[in-house]
Amino acid sequence: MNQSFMIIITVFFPVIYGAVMLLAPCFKTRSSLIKATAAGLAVTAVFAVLSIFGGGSFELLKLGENLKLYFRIDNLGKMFAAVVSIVWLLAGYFSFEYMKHEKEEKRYFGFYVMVYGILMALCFAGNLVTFYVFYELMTLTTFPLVLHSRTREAVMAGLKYLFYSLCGAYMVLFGIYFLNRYAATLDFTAGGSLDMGLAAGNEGILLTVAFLMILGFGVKAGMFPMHAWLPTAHPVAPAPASAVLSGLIVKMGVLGIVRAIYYVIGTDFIHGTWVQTAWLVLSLITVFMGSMLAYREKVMKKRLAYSTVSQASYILFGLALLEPQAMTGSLLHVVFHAMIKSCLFLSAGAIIYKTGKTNVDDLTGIGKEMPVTIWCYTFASLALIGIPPASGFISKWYLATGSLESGIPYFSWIGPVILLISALLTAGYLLPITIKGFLPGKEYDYGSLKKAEPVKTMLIPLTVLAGLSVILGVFPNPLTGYIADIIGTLF
Amino acid sequence: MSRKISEEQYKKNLSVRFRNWISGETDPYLGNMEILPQRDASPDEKTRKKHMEDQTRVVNRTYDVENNRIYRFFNAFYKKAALLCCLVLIAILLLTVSYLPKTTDPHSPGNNEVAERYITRGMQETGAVNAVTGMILTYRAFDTFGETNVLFVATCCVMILLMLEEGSKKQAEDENDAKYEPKNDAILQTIASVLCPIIFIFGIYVILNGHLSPGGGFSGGAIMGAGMILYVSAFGFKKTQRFFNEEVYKVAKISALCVYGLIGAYYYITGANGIENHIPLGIPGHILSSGIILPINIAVGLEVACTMYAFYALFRKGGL
Amino acid sequence: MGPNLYANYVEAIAMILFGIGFFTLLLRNNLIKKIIGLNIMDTAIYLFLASKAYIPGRVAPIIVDGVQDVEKYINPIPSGLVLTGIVVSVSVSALMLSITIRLYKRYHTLNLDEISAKLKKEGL
Amino acid sequence: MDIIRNFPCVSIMLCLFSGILTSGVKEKAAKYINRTLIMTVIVLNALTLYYTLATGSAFVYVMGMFPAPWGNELRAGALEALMATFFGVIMMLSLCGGQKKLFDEVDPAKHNLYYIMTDVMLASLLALVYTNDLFTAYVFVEINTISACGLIMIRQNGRTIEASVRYMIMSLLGSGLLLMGLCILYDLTGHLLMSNIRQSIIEITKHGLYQIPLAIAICIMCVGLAIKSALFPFHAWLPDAYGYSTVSSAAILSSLVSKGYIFLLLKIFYRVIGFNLIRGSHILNMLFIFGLCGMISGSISAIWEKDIRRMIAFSSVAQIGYIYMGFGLGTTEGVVASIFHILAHAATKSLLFISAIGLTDVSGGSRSFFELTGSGYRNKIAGIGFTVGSLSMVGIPVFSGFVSKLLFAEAAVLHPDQKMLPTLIVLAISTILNAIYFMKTVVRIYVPEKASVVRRKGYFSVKPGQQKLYTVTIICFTVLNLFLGMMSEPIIHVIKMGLGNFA
Repeated sequence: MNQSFMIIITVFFPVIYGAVMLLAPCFKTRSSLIKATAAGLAVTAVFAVLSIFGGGSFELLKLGENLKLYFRIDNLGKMFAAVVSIVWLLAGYFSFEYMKHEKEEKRYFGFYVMVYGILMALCFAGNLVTFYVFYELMTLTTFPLVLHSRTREAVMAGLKYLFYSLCGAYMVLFGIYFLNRYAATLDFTAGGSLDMGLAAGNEGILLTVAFLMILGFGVKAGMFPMHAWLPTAHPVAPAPASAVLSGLIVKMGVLGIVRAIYYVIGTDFIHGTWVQTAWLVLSLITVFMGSMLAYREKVMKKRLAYSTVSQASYILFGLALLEPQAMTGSLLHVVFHAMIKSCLFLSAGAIIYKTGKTNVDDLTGIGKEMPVTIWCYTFASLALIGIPPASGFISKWYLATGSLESGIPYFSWIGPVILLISALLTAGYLLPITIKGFLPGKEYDYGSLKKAEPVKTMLIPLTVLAGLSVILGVFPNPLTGYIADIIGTLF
Repeated sequence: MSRKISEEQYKKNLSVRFRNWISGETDPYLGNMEILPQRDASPDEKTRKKHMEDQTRVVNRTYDVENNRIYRFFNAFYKKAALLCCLVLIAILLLTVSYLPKTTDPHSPGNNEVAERYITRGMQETGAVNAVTGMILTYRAFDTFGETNVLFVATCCVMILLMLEEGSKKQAEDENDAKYEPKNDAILQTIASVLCPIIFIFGIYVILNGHLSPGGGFSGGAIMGAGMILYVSAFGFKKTQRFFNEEVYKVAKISALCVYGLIGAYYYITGANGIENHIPLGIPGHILSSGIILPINIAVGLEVACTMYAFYALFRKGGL
Repeated sequence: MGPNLYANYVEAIAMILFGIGFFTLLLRNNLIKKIIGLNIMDTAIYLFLASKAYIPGRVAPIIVDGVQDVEKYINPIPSGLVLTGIVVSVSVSALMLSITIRLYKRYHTLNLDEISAKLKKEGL
Repeated sequence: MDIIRNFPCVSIMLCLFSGILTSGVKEKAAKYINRTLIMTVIVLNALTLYYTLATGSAFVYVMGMFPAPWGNELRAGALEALMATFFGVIMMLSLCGGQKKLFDEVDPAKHNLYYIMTDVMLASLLALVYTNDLFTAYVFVEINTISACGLIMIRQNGRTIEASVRYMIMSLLGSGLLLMGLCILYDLTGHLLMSNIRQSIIEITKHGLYQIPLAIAICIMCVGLAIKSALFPFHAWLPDAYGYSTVSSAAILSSLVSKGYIFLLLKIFYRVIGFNLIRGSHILNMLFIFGLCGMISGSISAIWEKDIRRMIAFSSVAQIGYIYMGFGLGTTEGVVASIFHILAHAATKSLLFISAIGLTDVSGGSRSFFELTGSGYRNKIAGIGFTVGSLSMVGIPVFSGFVSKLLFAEAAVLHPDQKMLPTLIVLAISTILNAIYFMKTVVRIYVPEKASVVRRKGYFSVKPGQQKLYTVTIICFTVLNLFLGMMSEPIIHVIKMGLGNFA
């Protein structure tokens, strides 16, 4: 059927388009390059929308018996695809201006278009093998984005990113080998497809496998102990790249965990086992540690990176509770955090682009120089802290109530406490920039003040993202409803 | 009470390391995955010379076989271990032998229907009185063709190694002959002039009677090769090249091998497809008999003779 | 040890020779000795085969005056294998010798370790 | 249709013939003969593959007038035909890719000798693949050894000659052991053809005779072939031989020669001894352990290696370890995985060698790792080729290496007893190690070099259009890799079918 064929177009058109952009000798002038990129992104977005509304499934080819590349669109995939498309397009639009002060834009944009298709493939993946294949490809294609400015630090950071991801990927692969034997099918079926007849007697192995997969995907989601690539990779990458890195690539790790645990292994299997406990412990540690480190950090993008580490673990915590309320909270937080964090990174990028200041302490009075940017930043940070009615509040509310209802001993109340503390810390490390920025104090001489507001190309994405992050909080009901019927199939 | 510790001590201590690791400060790939920046300025004369000296000193210390203790220890150890291995090998093989079937036993598995057929019906099927020749040239003809090719390939390899260009060939020959070979030695030449014809005739006889009596292409060819070597070492290359130079060698070798190959191919394909082949077997015991064996023997003999002589010539002066 | 060690003493000797040849080929540094070891090894195998074929009272498989009786002749196969093997080992030893000549002309030694040492000194 | 039955024999004879004829002609003619020969061989064997797939069974070809116990035989099944075709393709591509280098490095008077070596090498490989007779196998193993030695030392500097003498010594030990083993086997069974040996081995095992000599004969043959195919403890000769010979030789050696021996070992397991008997003996465990050690040690020495071609050579030690590990699992899945890995590794490793030579050429001919900085820009096509090869070696999806790793892991997971965990763990470790040294190199060749350094060292850059043959070769290899990576299903099917016909 045609709309299922649309999936393949959505996935492979941008990949081929990007490859052509990379290899083709044309695009001498910058404008032609921008036009080409914009066209590619736009067309892909159209395809994406078509296939989201089309639904359906498509089997590409078989690697071995019951190892096939297979795409299927379900509600979860649709949600992720929508989020990815929005943020990706906005960040791309932002980078049209931002990349002016970087070299080799051609390579950047080529890979940028490519990765879009691969993320689509990840959202639409129909079984674990497909997901793994495109997960690896995502690592490889985002690698050039990270080490874009090929200074020594950038290359080292890129290698670090590469090897952390590869280690994670091999843990996942290890798991896939076993699931291929013990699961009835690797296709994503809500509620898990573990063959209990085979699994009987091998619970030990299978629990280890589940834990390995959590760890492996957790590498991308920046879960302790494999989080260290985030704060290294973000400061060196160009701002739009780091925006999508922590906005979306991290979410792909989350998507992987959801797929593996909720759709293949099954929640009942690890409910109340040591795996769940370990998972809860790790995620809570990460939440707390991330906020602490962010609070201590002085370089702005690093600070944001640490905050990503902690926020992503909110999501993981919610997933680890294996409980509908918390799951709702997590999925909400996926959406919100994607918007918010990319907005924050983009504003950081705007600041760097205009003033070249990277350190937090230099930002006194920045609010006077570029008010719109800082207002967007402020709204986003309020949303992230979870001040009602901004969006972060909703998701955290769901998380807290979920964990209280889950009735897991200790964690049911330790969780909310840590979330609260971390929220306070979030306020502590995000707001000072706003405060210092707008109220620089007496000794700030207004004489040297000059307007440094960036051009519209940068402002529009910022405002849109900031607006979304607030509005989604004010009118959350459609989203919650949508998520509710995703959850309904799972529990 | 706490005392102040110095910076690097502080850097070393465990908690700091842990904190760095947590915050991803330390880079596990730093140091072993370096992308070293290229050295731009070339080092000046003195330092380079110094480097060279160090290089040579290190190399000498490492590789002088006498005084390098590690090297000698390793050598001794290696030798003993390997000796042990070989003794174990011998022991195992003896154990094997002790369990093998008795040698002189007529009913050992070796003497089965295969050998029986070779002996009882070999003469009718191959036309060869000599069952061994019959076997290796008709029943197992493919092996033997391969074996001839082994000789051929070996000659080519020796050519790769020792073949010299024309100019250097000349002087190499001169100095070699001057050093190692007697020039116009009267005794040698007399003996050779008597012996060579006999050797040649004997070789030809062995080749032609391959299917009737012990011998065959390989042994006869070897004999003829020996005769040619004797001739060369008596009369030198100039005289030899009058009747056997590189062109003759090439033609002889290629034609011999091609004849063999063609006969072989014809034989295999006809045999496999059940086409009866038109090479008459003749009456066993006559000189012109036994189908393909006689021509193959001649070809092989020619090839082997050429190869033997080629080995000698290549070793001695790097060319024919 | 099995029952037939005494009966198979020729094979036993062949095996010992094989071991010796193996040892020499593996361990001697001197290339010429290595080649000698190679030949000892091959010869041991020929001895093994030949002794396998031998049965007292039987003669070489060359049909004399038309008697084609299994009881009269020995098994021709091992002899054929020995023929083939001899040719192979001849060519291989010729090849080894030529390599040895090349190495000697270049490094003026037959000791393989010294050759490697000199090579490393050349840093080639 | 039945004329196709002649093709294996015809292709072998053609190779030997053209080898003989080549010794009489000049270099150009030699090249043309060689190319046409290989093309013909590919076509013939592809037809044979088609025929065997159509009939769905293997056929026996009597070499001469006398059937099984008396005369020589060839035997062609789906697997043999696949292997033969693949060997032909790889040899063709390797020769094309290394041709320019050959002209630079080899004295033109000896080119026709080089082509003789390749022709005869192809003949011996085909014979090893197709033969149904152990002694024929021995003879062609010797041909293979000698011609491989010739391929190594065709480029004449001290290193290659020393390497070739070491290679000769090791492989002579190996073939001595092989010959001794098959003599013992002959003494026990009285046959030289594989199928007959199989029959009488079944007999004697039924009566429980000669168990010790049988086991020892098997061990000796395995050790011999393992030595010849550079299994872990015997790989000392390999880095020099692969690292310093001219590039086509290196590609051919690493991807074909050792594979031929491994395939012969496979045939001995299946067609001579019987795989059940082998599984009973402990030889497989030995191979398994050595394979694992090889996987680790090869990768580690590759990481510390600073010379890129020696690095690739060490990595093929690791890959051969993979193959033996798959045999050692002792299950059909393991063997299938190993055979697929033979194909995948052949395709990948020759690609790596050939693209590496392109990279070193634009780096002032220096093979040291640090000089390669930015060479991926100076010679784009070689850079792409090397990247593809490395990704496939690391086992990134859609490249051939991924499929074979997947198959290995599947085999390990399906394995009944305790070999599962070590296999998976070592597989993971060596994959990570591969990733380290290959990714390191890839990043290195794409880190830009200072213009001043480029000018001082006199590096030049090469357009893909300049070396058409080279470019085409790399593209073909890349396509081959992607094909093996994505369309692996039919190939695996053919392999399984061929194994089924083996017994």
